[in-house]
Formats: sequence, C-alpha cells, structure tokens
Amino acid sequence: MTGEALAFYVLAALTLASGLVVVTSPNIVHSAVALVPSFLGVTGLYVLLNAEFLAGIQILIYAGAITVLILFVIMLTEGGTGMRARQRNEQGPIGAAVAAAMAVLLITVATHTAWPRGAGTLPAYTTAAIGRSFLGANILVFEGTSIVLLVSLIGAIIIARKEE
Amino acid sequence: MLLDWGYVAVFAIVGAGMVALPLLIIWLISPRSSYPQKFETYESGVPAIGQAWSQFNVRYYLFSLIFVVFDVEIIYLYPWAVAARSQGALAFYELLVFLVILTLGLVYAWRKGALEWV
Amino acid sequence: MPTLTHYLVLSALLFALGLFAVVTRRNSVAILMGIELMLNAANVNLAAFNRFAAPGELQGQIFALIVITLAACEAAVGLALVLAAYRSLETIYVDEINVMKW
Amino acid sequence: MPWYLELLRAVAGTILIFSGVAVIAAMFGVLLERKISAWIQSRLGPKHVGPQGLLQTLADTLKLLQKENIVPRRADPVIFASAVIVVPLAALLDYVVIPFGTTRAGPLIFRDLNIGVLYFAATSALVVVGILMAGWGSNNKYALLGGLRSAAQMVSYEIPMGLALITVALLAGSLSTVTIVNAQAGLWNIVSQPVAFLIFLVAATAEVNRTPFDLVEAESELVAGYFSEYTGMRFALFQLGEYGEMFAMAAMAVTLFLGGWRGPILPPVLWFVIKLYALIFVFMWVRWTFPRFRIDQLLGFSWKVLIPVALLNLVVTAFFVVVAHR
Repeated sequence: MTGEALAFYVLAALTLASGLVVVTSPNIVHSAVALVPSFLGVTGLYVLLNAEFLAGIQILIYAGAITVLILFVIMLTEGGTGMRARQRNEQGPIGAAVAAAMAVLLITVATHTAWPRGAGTLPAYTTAAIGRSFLGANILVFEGTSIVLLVSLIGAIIIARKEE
Repeated sequence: MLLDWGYVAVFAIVGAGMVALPLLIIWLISPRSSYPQKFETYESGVPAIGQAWSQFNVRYYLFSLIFVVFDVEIIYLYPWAVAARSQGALAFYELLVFLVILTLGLVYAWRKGALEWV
Repeated sequence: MPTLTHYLVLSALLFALGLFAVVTRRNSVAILMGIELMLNAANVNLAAFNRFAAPGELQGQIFALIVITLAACEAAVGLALVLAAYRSLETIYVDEINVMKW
Repeated sequence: MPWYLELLRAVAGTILIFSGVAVIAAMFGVLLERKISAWIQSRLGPKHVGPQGLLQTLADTLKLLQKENIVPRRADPVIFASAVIVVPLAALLDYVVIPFGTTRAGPLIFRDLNIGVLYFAATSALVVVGILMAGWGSNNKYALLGGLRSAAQMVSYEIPMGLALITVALLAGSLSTVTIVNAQAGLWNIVSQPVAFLIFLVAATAEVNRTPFDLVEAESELVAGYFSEYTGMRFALFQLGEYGEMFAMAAMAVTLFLGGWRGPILPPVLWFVIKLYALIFVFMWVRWTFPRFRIDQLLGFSWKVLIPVALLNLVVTAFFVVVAHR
C-alpha cells in the first residue's frame, strides 16, 4: 500500500466517522463540534487531489467560520437546554432506507461508468492559476461572487434583526 | 507538494501527542479527592443557579454573520493577490468593482445599526 | 493509488449521511449541518473530477470554490431564518413550525 | 531521501518546535511578562527561585503538575477535555510556516508551504472553535460568556488581519512566507506598508486576547473567561496556547513586515530573535499601559475603523503595484 492510499483511507475513515457522529449524536453541540474533524478530513482529501488552495479555504471557511456560526446559533436558541428534546422524527427507518438506497445508487453509478481520463497535469501552483483565471475566463465568477455576498448579507441582516 | 502536507500531518499528529502527554502525566500522578463541593460549577462561591447553557444575545450572531460574508470575500482576494502583479490595470479595476460592491454591504450593515452593540 | 472511483464512493457515502440527517432530524440546525455534509460531498466530487478527468484546467476547483461560497451564504441566511423562527414561534424543531403566517 | 528518514526529520522538527515554544514562549514568556509588568509598575517581580527569579515558571509548572484535575459535575466531559488539546494545538500549528532564519542549506523553516499565509490565517481561525468548546463544555456562566465574547472578538479581527496579509501577499506576488521574506531584501515592508503593519499588530493583539482587548478574560468581571473551570496542567496548557499564539503572531509580523531573518553582520537566526522580542516587548508594554475597551467599542473599532482603513490601504497598494508600476 502506498502512502497516498494509506492517507486516503485514514482521511476517508475520519470524514465518515465524524460525519456519522454529526448525523446520529443526540446532543446538537456534539454534532456541531464533530463537523470540524469531518471538514478536516475533507481538507486532507483536497490535498491528495492537488487542490491546495481549496484545502486552505476549507479550513478557513468551513472549520473556522461556518462551524462558529452554527455554534453561535445553537447557543442563541436552545443552548444545551434542549438536549433532552427528541432529536429524531418518526421517519428514522424510512430515512435510513432512502439514504441507503441513495448511497447504493450513487456507488453503482460511480463503479459502473467508464469515466473519461483526461490528459495533462494540474498546475503545480494552483493558487496563482486560479487567480489568473479570475482575471481571464472566470472574471464573472469573481465579480458575481461579490453580488451574491452582498445580497445574502442584506438578506440575512433583514431576517435576523428584530422587526422594529 | 504532497510531501509538504505529509510534514504538516506529522506535525499535527505528533503535536497532538505532545499536548496530550502532560495530560497523561497528571492522570497518573495528580491527587484525587471525592469531596463533592469540588465538582460544583464555580459561581463566585455561592451555589450555581440554573444551567449556563441558555440563550444569549442575538448581537453575537449579527457579527458572526457579517464576518462569514467578509471571510468569503477574503478567500477570493488571496488568488487575486498572487496573480495580480502580472496582469496589469485590468486586475486593479476588477478589484475596485469587487470591493465597491462589498463596501456597499458594509455600509448597509452600518446604516442598519448591525454594527452597534445595543 | 486511490482512483476516481474511490473518491466517488467516499463522496456517495458522505452524501447519504447528509441526506439521512436532512430527512430524519427534527432540529433545523442539524438539518443545516446535514446540508453542509452534502455540499462537502459534492465538493470532493468536483475536485476529484478535476484531478482525474480534466487535469489540464482548474474548472472543477473553481466550481468547488463557488459551492463553498454559496454554502457560506446558505449557512448565514439559513441560520438567520432559524433565529427568526425561534423568535416568533419559540421552537427550532421543524415539525413544530407548522404555521405559514403568524 | 528514503521515507523513514523524512518521517524522522518531520518528527524531530515537530518535537523541537513544540518543546521550543513550550520553554521559550510559554515558560520564559510568562516570566518576561511578570518582570516587565513589575518594571512598569516599579515593583521587583519574581526574585527568589533561582538567580533573579529565572526558575520561577519552572517551579510554577511543577506545582501545577501536582494539582488535582477537576472536571465539574455539570460539565460536558468530552468537549471539556478535548478543548484542552484543540487550543494549544491550533496555536502551535501556526509555526509550520514561520521561517526562523536561514542557513547555507536553505531557509530554516519547518515546511515552506505554497499557501503559507493562507495556512496561517486558517490555523489561527481554528483557535476560535477550541475556545467556544472550552466555554460551552464548562457549563459555567463566566466561561460561556467569556467564550462567546472571545469568539465574537476573534472573528471580527480576523478580517482586518486577512486584509493585511493579502496586502503583503500582493507586494510579494506569493503566499509563501520564504518568498515574502526574500521579497523584502531591498526594503522591509514596514517602510512601504506602515498602515498594514499597524493593522496587523492591532488585530494580532485582539486575536490573542490581550489588553486592551482582553474582555474575554477580564478578571474583574469574568474570573478567567473561558478557562475558569480548568485546573492544574489543563490551565497550563491554555496558557501555552495563549503565549504560543502570541509568539506566533509576533513571529508572523516579523516575517511579513520586518524582513524576517534579514539584517547585517549578526547571524540570521539572531536577527529574527531580536526582532521577535522587540515585538513581544511592544505587546507587553501595551498590555500594562492601556485600560480595557468596552465590548461595543472593541467590535466597533474593528468594523468601523480597521476594516475600512484596511480596504482603502489594499486599494491604494493595488494601484501602486499593479497600475503605476507599469
């Protein structure tokens, strides 16, 4: 087994195991904290896929910002006080069946399709390459993002503030 | 490049071990008592009232919300900053448009009082 | 060496976990966490396709970047909705939020 | 190099950095803090353990090792215990990308990552999660309030810090810390970027929760903030995280703005240490000179002053680098 394969299996196990905790834990704060190792596992996968820049922002945005936002909202609404409330609805078995069916379907597709193998290699320095593409073909992505961010900022402030 | 990150992984794993080491030592040598008051929550010496896990002010959320939006803005600036130098004036105007749109968001939050702590 | 299929299978499992959370959780914050897991699964796919199917360009990674951006916006707006619902209905459990207008 | 030699090198480097930070930043840093505060307040400071009190922190650590390890009955044991690992580890992960000096074989750095500066921002962001875990896991009102305040403050100051990092990256055209130091061969960034330097310094002070931004552990109102309930060695580990983070921030400021290891005559590592301690002295001087901010002033200062100034600074810098340069 090569180092890369070993790293892949370790990271996959980390991602899925903490994902399982996120999904099943009866304590909502435990779920939120378990998101962090799951995101870090995905970060490792990005590194294996030569997507260094994505790995950096995965930590910065997901582990550092979105998790903090989620923890804040938990503390602003129920804190730990709702821990004794039922966390699952009555659809447990059906939901599990649907999720399992979805997994089987996706895995079947993934293993039975002849995926194209592209030629060429990824640029060694992906950050600079992404930056150059923002100044060329993907200029609209760059500028469009700012509008998306502006709209969601305004929307979220309007929704979250108390109506006077 | 993978080697670089292999080093980082080793750093994280060995580092976690080194941080855990003193915890192992105290687990082995530290004294233990069964004096029940020691395990009470500290609230300046009087018995604690209620749980600490309760609701907090929504202001905290507003700040973290604006933070998330600006944090996403910043991740777009990293690749821009690396590539900008060689791309000439277009890069500058692109940045200007990007930042002006986002400054509108900051101004909006400011005017709406989302940046006030009341 | 892990191949494209390895990554696809992993992301399918992660996606199914997220889906399970979305359909069975009562707590709206937990549902949002399930959605984040599903978006992560999609991102792993995008980066994997980029690496194995089209390594000449970075379109897959840029797509993943857009997804991360939208995930952050979704979290900000979605959690603001949770707060608003909590303020007017005093619950964050989706099966108890059953009035359209207050 | 065969893989086991690489592994050995990585493990040795890690152990060296961790023990170095533990001894130099945490142990010696605490002593330095006490000596400087004593000096500013016309006191003597620790004086009895060892020559001039040099061994005071060592004695304190030995004392903490013998202390009881208390987990409050109402705390959440898993989160309470894991926060102790997360905070110092996240702080120490910063050191991966800091170049301490240079030798004939190349720069003295654990690993020169391509995304160095971004990596630094990302690992410092992880500390916030650890602090929220500590605050919530303790189930103590002081701790939770301290943790929430700390998180709100740290996230607010991450934005100006990120903008300052981007300004420097723009000047060097790279995110790698070694390239950034090399780009300062002619002129240190502090000369061309004094505004970014000040923003970074202020944001760094806020990120490590030091006075005047120490609301988080405002001892007169919140006891010890998010680590109120931690005893003995666990308390010491939070101190390690705090001082480790402070030294990392100072080292990053040296790397980004003060030319890193560069300097005439003296060996590079020595230059790095001199600059590092000069900044550490500034941090301590500020701590013992200024009073504490109120929370509204604190958050308002970041959003209404630092961020607009940082954005303006970035635009002006971009104009000079990208347009006027041609």
